Amino acid sequence: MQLRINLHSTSFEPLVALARWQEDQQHGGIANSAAEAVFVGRVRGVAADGCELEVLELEHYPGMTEQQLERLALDCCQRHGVNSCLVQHRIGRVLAGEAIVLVAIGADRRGPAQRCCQELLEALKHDAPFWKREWRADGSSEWLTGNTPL
Amino acid sequence: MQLRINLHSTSFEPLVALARWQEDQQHGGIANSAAEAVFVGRVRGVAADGCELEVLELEHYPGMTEQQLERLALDCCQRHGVNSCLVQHRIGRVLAGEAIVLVAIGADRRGPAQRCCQELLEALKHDAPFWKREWRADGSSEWLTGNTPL
Amino acid sequence: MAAPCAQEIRILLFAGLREQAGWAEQQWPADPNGASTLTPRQLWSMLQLPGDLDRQVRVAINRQFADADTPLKPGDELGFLPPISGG
Amino acid sequence: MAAPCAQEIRILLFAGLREQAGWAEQQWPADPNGASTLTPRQLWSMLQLPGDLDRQVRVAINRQFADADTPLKPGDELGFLPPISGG
Repeated sequence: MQLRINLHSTSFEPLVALARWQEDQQHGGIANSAAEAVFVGRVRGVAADGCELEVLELEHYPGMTEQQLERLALDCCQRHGVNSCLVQHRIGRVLAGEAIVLVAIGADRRGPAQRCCQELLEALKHDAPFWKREWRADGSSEWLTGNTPL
Repeated sequence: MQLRINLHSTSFEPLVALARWQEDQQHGGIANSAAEAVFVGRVRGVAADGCELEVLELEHYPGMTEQQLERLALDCCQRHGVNSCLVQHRIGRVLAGEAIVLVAIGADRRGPAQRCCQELLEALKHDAPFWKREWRADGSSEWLTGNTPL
Repeated sequence: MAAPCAQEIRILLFAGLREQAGWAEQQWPADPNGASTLTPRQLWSMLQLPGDLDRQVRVAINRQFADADTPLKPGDELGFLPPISGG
Repeated sequence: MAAPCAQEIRILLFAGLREQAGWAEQQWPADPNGASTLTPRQLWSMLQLPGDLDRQVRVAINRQFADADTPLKPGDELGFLPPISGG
């Protein structure tokens, strides 16, 4: 199973990360999977209370966040029997419109690819130590205490 | 709702198609969606009977296939209330490893994006007129009469 | 003035069905007065097409899926579609 | 020979919890003989941390989620994690 997990403290471009992942696998002699499911999450321009959002601050637990992402990814990928898993996650100050998270799963069939991608996204939203703080245009801020609904 | 559907008679690179779609939307003043779900399907190197596959031939019904893809996409996107939908599908002779289908859905939330992407993929697999014929290395061929299991 | 083939029904076959039947397209004369209606099911029988229409084939009239018992009109395009396998 | 701080328990707070408590990290002396065991729940009380441990906070020991009643060992890293919102 091919696994790559990265935390980015500056903005990353999901399509560039995907292209690099694909290239690196091909250089390693690994063919593209027959089915690939991808999810990209970006920062909304609107805060939870409806105000304009300037910046989303993403705090993490250095050391644990990386380990926990790897545990969650390995567990999910093993359960679904997939071939490859790429997770890219932002930390730090993220501007509206920028990508926060990318999950890409390669598998032999579309079912496992799609299910694994969905489940891993939920797992990392609920079980990886990240905390979001919304900074509004007026300089005020608030820590979020939960995820957006599905 | 932003909708783009294309049939390609020669190979297309899913990441390039996605990048172009994203660029064209941005030029049109349309921001990236907060949630994007993508699926890429590629030709397996193995035929349904386990033999090595050389080429997958994809026949379609010119005129109806395009119309039907548009109907399926509009229906699915409307049901899930998503923002954008890109469908790219190969026709003609597709080599093992090449992309057959790309579906990319942009929405405000991950649930609608993921569900719409999955449902539209199933819809076009079952209700868009495409027919696959597997050409094996020994020159023999066979029309498939169904889809691979989920 | 009607188009040249508006008095006919254009019949299309695809994929394995086309190869089994040995032809891809035919024009079938339609009754211009609509006095006698013709259905896809009747044409399927008259053309002696292979296989089970109800279990294996889907009917499209003017590029939309339709019931095999829908009355056809002059100028209609009728497609007989074997099992689909896209995506 | 133990590492310099192996006789202590390192306690970490995050995000809103860190700001409410007014500190991010503390070292707590541990019993080197392990004669008296200390749990995250006991430390939560002794440090007078704000909020409801069971309902609002998850405990991590050495960067793995753990039960609040797990006995701590000298050198352990203990994290109190407020509600997570990643992805």
